[in-house]
Amino acid sequence: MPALKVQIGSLELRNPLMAASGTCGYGVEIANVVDLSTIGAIVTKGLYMSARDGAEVPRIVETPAGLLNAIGLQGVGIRAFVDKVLPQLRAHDTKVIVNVCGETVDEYAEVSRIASEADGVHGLEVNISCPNVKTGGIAFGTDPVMTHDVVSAVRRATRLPVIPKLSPNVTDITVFARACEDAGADAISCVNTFLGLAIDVESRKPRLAFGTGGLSGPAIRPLAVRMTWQAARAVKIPIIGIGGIASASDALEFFIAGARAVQVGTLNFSRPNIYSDIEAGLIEYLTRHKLADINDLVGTIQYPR
Amino acid sequence: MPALKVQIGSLELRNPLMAASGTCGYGVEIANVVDLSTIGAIVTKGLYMSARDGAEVPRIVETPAGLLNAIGLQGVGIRAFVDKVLPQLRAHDTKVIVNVCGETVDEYAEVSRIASEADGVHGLEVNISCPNVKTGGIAFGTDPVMTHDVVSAVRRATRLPVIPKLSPNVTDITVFARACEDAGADAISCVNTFLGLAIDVESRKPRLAFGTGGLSGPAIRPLAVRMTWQAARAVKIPIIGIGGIASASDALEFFIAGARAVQVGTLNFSRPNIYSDIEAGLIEYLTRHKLADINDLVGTIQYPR
Amino acid sequence: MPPAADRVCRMVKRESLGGSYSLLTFESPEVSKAQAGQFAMIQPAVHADLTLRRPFSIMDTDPAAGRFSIFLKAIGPGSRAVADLREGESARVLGPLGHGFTPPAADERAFLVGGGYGVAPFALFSRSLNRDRVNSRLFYGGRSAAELPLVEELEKRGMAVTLSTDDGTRGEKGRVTAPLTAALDAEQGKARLYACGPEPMMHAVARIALERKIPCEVSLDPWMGCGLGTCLGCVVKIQEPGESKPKNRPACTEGPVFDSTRVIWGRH
Amino acid sequence: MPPAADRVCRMVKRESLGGSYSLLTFESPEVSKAQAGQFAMIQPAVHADLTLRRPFSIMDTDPAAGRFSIFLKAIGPGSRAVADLREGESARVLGPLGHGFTPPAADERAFLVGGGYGVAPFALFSRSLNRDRVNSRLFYGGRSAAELPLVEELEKRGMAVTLSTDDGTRGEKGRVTAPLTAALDAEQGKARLYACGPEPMMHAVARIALERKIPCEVSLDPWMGCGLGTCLGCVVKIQEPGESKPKNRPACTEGPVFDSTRVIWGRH
Ligand SMILES: Cc1cc2nc3c(=O)[nH]c(=O)nc-3n(C[C@H](O)[C@H](O)[C@H](O)COP(=O)(O)OP(=O)(O)OC[C@H]3O[C@@H](n4cnc5c(N)ncnc54)[C@H](O)[C@@H]3O)c2cc1C
Ligand SMILES: Cc1cc2nc3c(=O)[nH]c(=O)nc-3n(C[C@H](O)[C@H](O)[C@H](O)COP(=O)(O)OP(=O)(O)OC[C@H]3O[C@@H](n4cnc5c(N)ncnc54)[C@H](O)[C@@H]3O)c2cc1C
Ligand SMILES: Cc1cc2nc3c(=O)[nH]c(=O)nc-3n(C[C@H](O)[C@H](O)[C@H](O)COP(=O)(O)O)c2cc1C
Ligand SMILES: Cc1cc2nc3c(=O)[nH]c(=O)nc-3n(C[C@H](O)[C@H](O)[C@H](O)COP(=O)(O)O)c2cc1C
Ligand code: FES
Ligand code: FES
Repeated sequence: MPALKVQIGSLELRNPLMAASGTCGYGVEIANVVDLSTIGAIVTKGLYMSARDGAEVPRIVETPAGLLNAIGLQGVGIRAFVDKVLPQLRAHDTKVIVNVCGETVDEYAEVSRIASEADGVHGLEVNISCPNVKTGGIAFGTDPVMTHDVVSAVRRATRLPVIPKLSPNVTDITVFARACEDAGADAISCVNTFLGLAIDVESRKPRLAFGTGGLSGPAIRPLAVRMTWQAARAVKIPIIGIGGIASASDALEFFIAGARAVQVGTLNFSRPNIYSDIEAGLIEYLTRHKLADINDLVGTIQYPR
Repeated sequence: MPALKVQIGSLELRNPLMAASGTCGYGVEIANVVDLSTIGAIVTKGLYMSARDGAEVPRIVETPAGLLNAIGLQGVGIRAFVDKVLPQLRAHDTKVIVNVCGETVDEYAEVSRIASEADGVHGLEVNISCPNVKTGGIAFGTDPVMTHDVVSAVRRATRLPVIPKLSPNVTDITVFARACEDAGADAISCVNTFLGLAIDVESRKPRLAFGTGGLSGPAIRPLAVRMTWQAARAVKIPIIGIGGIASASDALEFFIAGARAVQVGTLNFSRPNIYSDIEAGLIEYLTRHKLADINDLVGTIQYPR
Repeated sequence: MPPAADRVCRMVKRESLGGSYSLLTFESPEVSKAQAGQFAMIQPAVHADLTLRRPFSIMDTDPAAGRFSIFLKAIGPGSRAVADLREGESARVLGPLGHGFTPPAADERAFLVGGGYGVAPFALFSRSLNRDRVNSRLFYGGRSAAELPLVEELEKRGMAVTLSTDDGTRGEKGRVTAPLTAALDAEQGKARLYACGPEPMMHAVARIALERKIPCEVSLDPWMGCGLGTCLGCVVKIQEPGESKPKNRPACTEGPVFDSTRVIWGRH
Repeated sequence: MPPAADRVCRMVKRESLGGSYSLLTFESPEVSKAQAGQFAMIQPAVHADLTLRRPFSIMDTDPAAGRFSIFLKAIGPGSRAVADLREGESARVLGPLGHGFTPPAADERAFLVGGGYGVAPFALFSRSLNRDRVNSRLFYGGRSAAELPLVEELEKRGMAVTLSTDDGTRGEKGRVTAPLTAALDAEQGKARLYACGPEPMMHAVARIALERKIPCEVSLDPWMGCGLGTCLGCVVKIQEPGESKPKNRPACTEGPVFDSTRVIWGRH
């Protein structure tokens, strides 16, 4: 039986499969239909200091092989999460990573500090790449200096693994991957959604109330695999591959490109139980290719020179 | 009957529909199955000074709602095009735009000069955004200074409309749109393909012989519409919207976002006769919305503030 | 509420009700325990080239046989894909989901108001009402006779149905609210209202309930992406008594059925 | 070559040949004029969720009825989508495309070598050969009897067929090249070779032709995206007499049939 354990900084995951932020709520929402122990770690919906009501509807629209969303980071806020949600989550056998948001560098640090003091939080994913908020978010993730500032601040505020989540809306992802590594990140999540716009031609209004949104789903997979491959060659810390994963074969592309773990996002909405299918597919593949450990597959792409 | 004529610099097009570079050969290839007069203009496959044999196969692979390609700009070279191909094209009732390539700024200028002297070339699309060549291409299109240099050089070399074709693989497309406008461009093609990577998990090799490739097709449409919208607000010169157009409704999204004309690329492969369908759809829409002229629709998006 | 499950289920029976309407029956022990007003997220198991499933109300159930059925109006790709399922083919079914209707008190009379596919949950609701010997009547309205495809199915179930159409091609001519107010005027005892259908209709019924101080529940149908409370695409504006201002709440988990006085209308 | 056309055509007849093989007949006046070795690019007209069409050889034509048929092996999404067409449903058909086989001279004998779906074009080819009274024989090889699904169809057309299978479950045991070389040894007059099938088979036949200085044509099947010469996805390495080195040439327009001596093998 091939080994699926992977190490993300000081955090060990039973398997390299995570539920992506904003696509599994706080974990508890899906616990009655999904066995959370089939998921290596769940990443919470983005959390600020205070609760947010998010954007107006429509917030999600389908596009070819994809999903465009502008939720606007509706959430309960870090304190309510720690007090009300975390106790329920502790009952489940999975790791919990908090997706940290902020409108200022200080807010990122403060959210991180509170999350770190709580019992049952195992890592921090730093969301510097949300395209659907008016302040912060993607602004931090598309400027290497700001990226470095935010990640350094979070680094100082916690002992937990720090995992900045990169925006794909940049010319050269390796610049941002290095900025994160320099700032003391333990791993990198690659990637968040692509900034997109869909228009209702009858009303001539954007199909999303917010206007633009973030594109996710199978449509973006080739772009996310490319960025994972570039980032993995640029830094030594582990890369978590994200983007359009809908099958074990999709996940394998990311591992071969250099990802140490992967996250499933959009597919949680239509296939909440996809994790057991992917795990079975990984085991079948590793066995057939005589690989004893998923870690032996990471970054083994044979790229033509 | 609503008017579909549009003006791209000094170039007037019968309708705002063009066949995108690299997806209609030199026009003559499709002339026996498509009535070229249904297409406002055809843009040639990218042309260098000399003929090129292109990349090894596989050169194209399907991805969800998209196509990943690395042709490597196989082509006959500008002189053979002018001498052998152009005479055949002149027989057809459409406008011809040459997609200008170069490994150096001088080569761009020289190809432009030769194309401009030929009889039957109506415009130059400057390809500073091809992701599938080792030198030039995207390197020029992801650096605003180089972009300005190349476009200025082409500007000096021709009196024909100069239409730089932007790469979407950048953080802020408006920076490049302005660089083109400053350099004297008459219009902007928005956009070329997105850099992607697809991996064959059994061999662990990229599915394309070249390695990475350019992603096109419906999958990228929301990203291309967003960039068209951004570019149109940043400059005064006309924008030609490109990316995933597969229907009249798709084309309408680009016009409403701010495009003066559109190009169909990937869909030429599966739907070579899509132009008459799109034109019929545009006329139906304009009539129903009581618009006398397609130009009255351009940029009429009602974006929430 | 019965626990939800995510299963691949066989579609065993398909009846066309004319136009774009059809009745589909699926095998699912879990969903067959659904309560009136609950729904399921469904997509074909193969060639599901759409990113999201689509939500459909549970129209009726057969717990003994472990089956449930939906009343479907094909309006776009997602509903058409489900409608095009052939008997014996499978679909991914997630359900039962959401909060259903609150049963009326013993001394209350139930007035059900349905239109379009919104009439679906009342078939199942009428079963429990009959079981509890609650006196009920359904007011079923549509644009024309062709828009009342479920009448026979409902009457089969022994429901008392009052029909109305905007063009008078069947039942009373005019809006469904006319026969409803008339019946409410005639009503001596306590009444309770339940509405499911186009938003303008539900809003009108909510206003009537407010004027007459009658308790009223409405079943909203915002765009839904997951049915689990995770995508937050289905939020509706709800004013809770204690709270300072209305908040965005996921209709899939806190609804789709809401107390009409809590709903902020015209925002979805 | 007859002019190509891009049309929506009805699929009128579907015969399963067992396993993943089937015969499909389409209505298309244009393609019904195809010459042996030509092909068409096909995808279903609705729910074509694949970006590209797929190429299929014209197996046979009925110019009078304006119909043509293809012999299809379903191996992936694109071929399966075409194979799943129901009678009466429509497909987008672009064709006839490419350059077919060069007819042999009056004094030549035609040796056809086919395997897998590559045997398809020889059904149509044999018609013209019979018409021109050319003496011909088809060598049809496969891994096992199950891999020779077209035998009956071919014999129906009065073709002289020599069968062989790697496992000996039908015809001669071993590679198709064994009976071929035997026949060539026995042959007194002039011969001409035509091969279509798996590349190793075609390469082997090309070698035999080279040794014996027999003219030989092969029908290559690279990945094809458009069939028009525009995507340049289908290029094969061809060495033209005049030219200094082999060049990438689109197989869809300059082929799929090539003089075997011009083909640079093992590059596709
Ligand atoms: C709780 C609930 C119960 C429902 N019950 C039924 C039912 O019993 N029978 C029935 O026929 N329909 C029902 N619907 C509506 C049904 O889900 C939509 O008609 C269907 O999702 C439309 O998707 P489409 O792809 O066919 O159409 P699209 O082309 O996607 O959309 C057509 C229209 O429907 C709207 N729509 C699309 N997707 C959704 C969605 N996921 N949720 C809500 N609206 C959407 C779009 O905004 C658009 O206006 C219900 C919806 C909800 C929320
Ligand atoms: C000139 C020509 C004539 C052909 N004639 C026939 C025929 O008569 N009957 C028949 O059954 N098949 C024929 N084929 C092969 C047929 O086109 C492929 O089997 C089909 O395209 C596979 O697509 P898929 O989506 O089903 O499989 P995929 O899953 O896409 O691919 C399965 C395998 O087929 C290869 N392939 C995929 N697409 C193509 C393509 N467009 N062209 C070539 N190879 C491809 C892939 O590289 C892969 O190895 C012909 C191919 C060519 C080029
Ligand atoms: C509806 C929705 C909400 C999301 N919310 C968040 C979020 O709160 N924080 C975050 O970092 N990423 C968020 N994402 C991005 C996903 O975590 C993921 O990076 C992206 O969807 C790409 O993965 P996918 O293609 O598998 O969906 C969201 C995505 C979707 C579709
Ligand atoms: C096979 C292929 C070849 C292409 N070759 C060129 C080229 O030579 N020059 C160029 O500027 N763009 C080229 N492109 C990009 C297209 O012109 C177009 O910008 C892109 O495909 C996006 O449009 P689409 O989504 O409609 O295909 C090519 C695209 C494809 C798919
Ligand atoms: S449908 Fe996703 S949260 Fe309600
Ligand atoms: S298949 Fe497109 S060039 Fe040959």
